[in-house]
Amino acid sequence: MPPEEGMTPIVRNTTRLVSGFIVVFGTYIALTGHLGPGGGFAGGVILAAAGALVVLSFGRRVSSSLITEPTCHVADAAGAAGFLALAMLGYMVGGFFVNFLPVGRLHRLDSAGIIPLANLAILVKVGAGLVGAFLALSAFRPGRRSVLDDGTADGRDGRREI
Amino acid sequence: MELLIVTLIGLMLIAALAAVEARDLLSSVICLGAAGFSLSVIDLLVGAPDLALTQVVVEVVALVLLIRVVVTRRDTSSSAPRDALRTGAVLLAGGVLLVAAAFSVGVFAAGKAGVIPPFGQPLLAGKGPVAPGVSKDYLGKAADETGAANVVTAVLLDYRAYDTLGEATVIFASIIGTYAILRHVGRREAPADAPAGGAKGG
Amino acid sequence: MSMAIYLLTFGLLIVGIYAVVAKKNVVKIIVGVLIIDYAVNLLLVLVGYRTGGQAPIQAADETAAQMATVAVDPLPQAMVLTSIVIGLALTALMVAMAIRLHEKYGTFDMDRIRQLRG
Amino acid sequence: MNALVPLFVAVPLGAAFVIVALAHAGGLKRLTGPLAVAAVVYNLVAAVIFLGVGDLSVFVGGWGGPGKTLGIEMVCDGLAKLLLVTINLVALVSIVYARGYMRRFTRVWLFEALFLLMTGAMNGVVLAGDLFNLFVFLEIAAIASYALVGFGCEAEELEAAFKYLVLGAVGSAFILLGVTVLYSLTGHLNMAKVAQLLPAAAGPATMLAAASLLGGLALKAAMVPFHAWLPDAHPSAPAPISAMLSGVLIKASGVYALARIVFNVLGPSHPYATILMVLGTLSMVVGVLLAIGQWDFKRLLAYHSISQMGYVVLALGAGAGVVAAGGERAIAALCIFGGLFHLFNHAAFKSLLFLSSGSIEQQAGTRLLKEMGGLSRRMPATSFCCRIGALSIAGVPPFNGFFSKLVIIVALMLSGHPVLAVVAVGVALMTLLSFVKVQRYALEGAPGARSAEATEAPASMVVAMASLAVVCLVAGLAMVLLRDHLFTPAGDALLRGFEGAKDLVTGAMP
Repeated sequence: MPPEEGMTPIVRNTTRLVSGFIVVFGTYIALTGHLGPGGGFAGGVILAAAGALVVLSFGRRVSSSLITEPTCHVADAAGAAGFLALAMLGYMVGGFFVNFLPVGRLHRLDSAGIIPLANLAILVKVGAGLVGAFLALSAFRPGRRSVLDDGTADGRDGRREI
Repeated sequence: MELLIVTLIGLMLIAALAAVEARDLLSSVICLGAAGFSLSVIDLLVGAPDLALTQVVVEVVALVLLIRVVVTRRDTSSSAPRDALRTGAVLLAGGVLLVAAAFSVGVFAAGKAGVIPPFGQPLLAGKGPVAPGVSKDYLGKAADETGAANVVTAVLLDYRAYDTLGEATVIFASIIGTYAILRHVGRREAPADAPAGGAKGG
Repeated sequence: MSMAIYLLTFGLLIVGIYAVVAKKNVVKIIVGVLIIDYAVNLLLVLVGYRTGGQAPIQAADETAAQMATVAVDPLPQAMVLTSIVIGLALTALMVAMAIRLHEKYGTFDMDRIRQLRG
Repeated sequence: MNALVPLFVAVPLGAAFVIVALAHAGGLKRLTGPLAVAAVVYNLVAAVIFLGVGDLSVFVGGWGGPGKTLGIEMVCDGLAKLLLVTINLVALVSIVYARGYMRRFTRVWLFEALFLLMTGAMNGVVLAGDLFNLFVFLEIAAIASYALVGFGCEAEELEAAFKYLVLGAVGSAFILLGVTVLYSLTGHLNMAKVAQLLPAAAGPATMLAAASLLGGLALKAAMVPFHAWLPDAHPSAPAPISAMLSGVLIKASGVYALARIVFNVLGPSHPYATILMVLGTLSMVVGVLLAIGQWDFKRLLAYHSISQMGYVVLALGAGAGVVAAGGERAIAALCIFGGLFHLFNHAAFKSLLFLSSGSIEQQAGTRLLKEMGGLSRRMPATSFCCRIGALSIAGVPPFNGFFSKLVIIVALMLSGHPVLAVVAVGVALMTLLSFVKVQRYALEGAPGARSAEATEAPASMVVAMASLAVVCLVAGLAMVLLRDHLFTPAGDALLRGFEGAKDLVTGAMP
């Protein structure tokens, strides 16, 4: 089934219902990484799974109005740069990656200083990055004929012209 | 408990063998998925819920990617190994590795120094010839020093956050690399006659 | 029994190496690389386990000292998390290359994919 | 100064992130190239300034200090500084060269981002004082290089990249296996701590760890018999990347890491010294024998990389052997000086040769020596630089390759390996022979089928090649000066072995 078209209405409606929950779940997993199992990476992959679900079930034509590759690139880079910026902000109080926020009280969402912020940055980075990679992979269409087809596959004379 | 883990690793081994030897690529990928999900169950059993969660979601995404590769593409290769020589060489090397591993885990000299501590008794438990390592400090101090209840997260994003920067960069590099690999046209046939410095392709 | 756990893990590693070296299908080679990844990750998480150990997450009614006597080693877990990410990164790149190779050569067979000189 | 050490990694990585964002920001797209150059210039300047500073040790995040090694340590000692200068010098030259060379490629910003990720990761590798951190940065550099090898997206390049990726991934897995075993034995990841605790845990598991680490790193360094990927991968990459891969990547993630692990973590004992010497000799001989029959210029250069890295590893192994036997420190120091000097020189002349091969490939449209010919008239500047590189690698005085090979051969004699010294001389002669062929077919003679209409390469490429040619000449003439200020501190860092490993952790030992 070509991904441009998307899938049946049943799949689409289910996706409509669950994709929001998946996004919320991914964000929750990331933001509570310092309290229990989870973290930015797992959350980001869950977000990416939601993205993949939308792309697969609605097809590229519809999903491209929601999310495009350039958006993913920029969000990906912004997440990574945000994480690095958190590390650089440590210079304010002593050095690279020094936790510059108060550690707070255990088991509270606002505890653990930069850890929740770092998880958030990684969530954005991994989620956007993987959705972007998935879009690129699913958008890929063979462009030219394969080497085997035009008979130049074997022998050294088939070297490409440079 | 140990029996359960042995069974699960055995299952992984069987799934891995099936994945390697399957005739059909789709079955191969699905068997790989079975191995990956078994791994996440093992993670859960040995007290690593973070890993179990991450392994499951990564497995799902990796399977989606791999299935998309194999499901629409015609495959014409036979399932026979490349040649007997390679197979023989790898089996020999594998045998050597297994013997080395047997020595290393102390099959021939149980309880002596210089072998990997027995399963369930890491240095952390304080029974080996060497003092418990750095993890004792992580467990004892993480709550006070970092404020994170989850010590794995404390290690990952505070004590060893620099590694995590590396980890984020790895995934960044691979995604950028994926874009680069998937460009239809790598280089133009004729040299572009754009002025120096301004020739950035779209 | 405890040695069998480690040896089976090494067995898994060998299965992966076998797939990478002796198989000629691009997808099988990818599968092999991922199996090697699993094996090393598994070994790493196993060496951190302590009998009867619990997850290194401090419960609300527990002090750090109490947890330190029962929890499993958190450091290998942090390492495995990084390693899983690296595995996913490799998978994405390998999948992209496999797609391109199939486009260029029309097959997943490494033997038929033309050998470079040398 | 301590605070500035992490910037060697942070600046290039940050620049790479910004480049990807800028590429989608309309008119700002033009800034990606200058930004990449600026980041590398910063690194090179900082690396040179750091040469004047003593050894530094930083615990990232402040999680270290007397008695505790909770965090990741970055160690900036003599060896790290030598590698930093080498990496960033070659990186600067390559990125300047790429300004001209990459014009024909599409989406150059992807190239620039990956290039910076690779450079920053190599800086991270040489600064790592922590085993797992070393592994992570090895992986970043490797993943960026896998993508860069396939950057041209042609069939052959993709196949070479895939092969490189698979073998590289297996090598990495073995490195991680070795790290795992060392961790299970010592409970630490800090290199100095592991080195300190390892003698008490000596046994079969240590051997397994050592074998996995040495095997994995030898694969990254393309030592024979782990070299299968290199002759495909290095020529397939765009020329500036070939220069980076052969010039510095196999050194930073292969030879450097091997030396660091053997000397500073495992300790230079006889088995490891022997393994290094066997790998080195095999690579030296097999590499040059395979190179002699090559007619593809870039592939010929790639085989010579294997051979020349063999010299480096052989010299380092001989040094380790002298230390293990309790021999004279001066002889060990000479062996290591020879190895490190050759490492630096190889970075200069092999990058130069790859860059000139790239400019010939671009201008004349061929990589086959037989189709070239008469290029010294058509492309005088490129040919001149290419000739200097060839004279350096062939070991002709007064260029740098002559001096480093001489030091290695003398050191081999003094350390009691006259046979290996003779082999090294023989390999040097075969190298010379092989490059006489290059001169004869590519630069001299009648214009070949492809070279008749070639014109000189763009200015940025010529400037890049000329600056490396100057380095080749100056490094040879200023050997004594460089030895005192660059190589002796680097050799000392290795020779301290684990006796002095506690110096690495400033005051952290009980």
